[in-house]
Amino acid sequence: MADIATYVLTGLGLMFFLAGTVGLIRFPDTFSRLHALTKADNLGLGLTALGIAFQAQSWREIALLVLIWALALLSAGTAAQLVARTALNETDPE
Amino acid sequence: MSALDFFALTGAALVGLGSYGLIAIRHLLRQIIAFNLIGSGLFLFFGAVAARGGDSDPVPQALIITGIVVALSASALAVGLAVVQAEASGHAELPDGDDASDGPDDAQDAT
Amino acid sequence: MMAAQLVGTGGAGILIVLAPLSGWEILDVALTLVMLAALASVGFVKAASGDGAGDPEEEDSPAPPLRQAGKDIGTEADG
Amino acid sequence: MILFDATLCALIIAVALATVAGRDSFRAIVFFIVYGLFVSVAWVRLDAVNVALAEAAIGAGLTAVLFLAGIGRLRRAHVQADQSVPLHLPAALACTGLTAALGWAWFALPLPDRPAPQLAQAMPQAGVENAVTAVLLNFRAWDTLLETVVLLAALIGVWMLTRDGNWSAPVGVPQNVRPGGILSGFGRVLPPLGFLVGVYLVYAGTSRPGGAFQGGTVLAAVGLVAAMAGTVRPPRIMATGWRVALIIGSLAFLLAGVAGELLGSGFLTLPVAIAGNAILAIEIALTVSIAVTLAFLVLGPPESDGSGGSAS
Repeated sequence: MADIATYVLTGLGLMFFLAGTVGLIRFPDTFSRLHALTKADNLGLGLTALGIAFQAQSWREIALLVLIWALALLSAGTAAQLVARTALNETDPE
Repeated sequence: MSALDFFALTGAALVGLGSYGLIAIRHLLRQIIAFNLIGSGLFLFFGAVAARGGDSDPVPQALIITGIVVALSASALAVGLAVVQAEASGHAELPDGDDASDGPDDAQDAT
Repeated sequence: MMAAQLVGTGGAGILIVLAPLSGWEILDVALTLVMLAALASVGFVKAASGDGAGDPEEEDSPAPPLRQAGKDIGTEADG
Repeated sequence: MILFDATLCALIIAVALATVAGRDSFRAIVFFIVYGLFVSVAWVRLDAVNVALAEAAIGAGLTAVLFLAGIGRLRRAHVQADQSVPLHLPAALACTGLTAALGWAWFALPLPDRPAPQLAQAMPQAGVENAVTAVLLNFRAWDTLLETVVLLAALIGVWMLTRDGNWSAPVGVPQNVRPGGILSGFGRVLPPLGFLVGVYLVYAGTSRPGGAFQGGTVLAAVGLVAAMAGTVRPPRIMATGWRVALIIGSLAFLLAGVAGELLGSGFLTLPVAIAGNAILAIEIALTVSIAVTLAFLVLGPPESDGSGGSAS
């Protein structure tokens, strides 16, 4: 049961990773690429972490997985905002 | 080919690539980056040698960690020197050191 | 510039998937990677700003009231 | 897994190629960060998690931020942008030869009988379970002691580059941050979390991968985020407290070394009875020193407002 959950969730997570990375390469401008990367990749990371958490031996590993995802979300949200602002400054000089 | 062969050959390739960058690139900051490539290529080669013969050996690992930290401190000093050079000359490049040997070329350029 | 983010999430993803296969202690590596990717993205944004140390949010207002940030710490002895 | 390793190696070489051949230094740094990530995964595959931690923290993290700060400082000095790199054929040939020679050396080297049995025999006397920490802080303590001195020497070298007028300014370039903005908020939220991660890595270093270098690097990163986001203002070079923090690691090491001499086991050789506690104490002091030194190294020499580059 746990193994099936791991396979399904990890597979789903990897698909989101793939989609996010394809978006990063294929989308035309910074803003849509940011959107692909920030949302899809972090959803992928969360699903992957959730899937792997089913295999964890102890609470320590689960806590680490949660912390990794939380840190990734925090920094991705901040970085997306700042990168978008930088791109805005570059495309639209006052 | 075992996995270790891959890593050792990658290390060798990195040393070559880094050396090429160090020679061919004039921009000082990028020369320092190339220098870091040489360093980590050597570490990778060394690590592959250390992983040969079964269990991973902690002594080379400790040496590599030491090496990584020293490489960072050397890079920091190099970046500092590069910035000072760039502030003084307006270019992030070293002037041609061997003006004597390049003399004829320079003369041709001037005429 | 988005590479820093991709490295953080993508690298952490690779290591998390590897964790059950090659040992759980590599979760520590993933954690470190995410931490440092956060730092790197701040570094990127700073390097891309006008004077190399700015905040992209300040640069759209014409005369931004720059502050030199925060409180003093560790300034017991001055030169 | 061999397919994974082969793909990883191909990616490492491709990214390194892009780092060398990229259009400008900004792109080169982007690829250098990705490169650090892949090399870090390679260390995991080589079963060297301690090194993977150091590479992830230093190779992909601090070194890249150092270069980014370098770009920022070049921009402050109004240095002209760099051009793309023309192909340099003789150098390419010579470096291919170098790679070929190293590859030949790999296949020509005799297989060593590793790991040497002495280490496994000595491990019960080390005082810690992580063999790499034992080597760094006990068996080969000379290396690590001298390494802390190298770090200090590099920092002194960086500080020597300070212009006279800037000597009493805070270290690094002045950072501008919009009060109440995203960046300044990030600078308040991340440091407490990162501090926990750093302390955890140091604590974990006695029994599993981690240790003073990795934890110290994470703490340095926390300090750098706080400084760049304007949460704290970097100290001045003259600040006494920070100078103590710089040397406390080497000092603790030396004290432990002298204590070993007095207790009869020889200079820098920790007696078995106190090895565990002594290593923990050294490790804490070392972490403080490494964190402060690395953060100062990346911040660079003090530069004050307005005088960046105009003094010459």
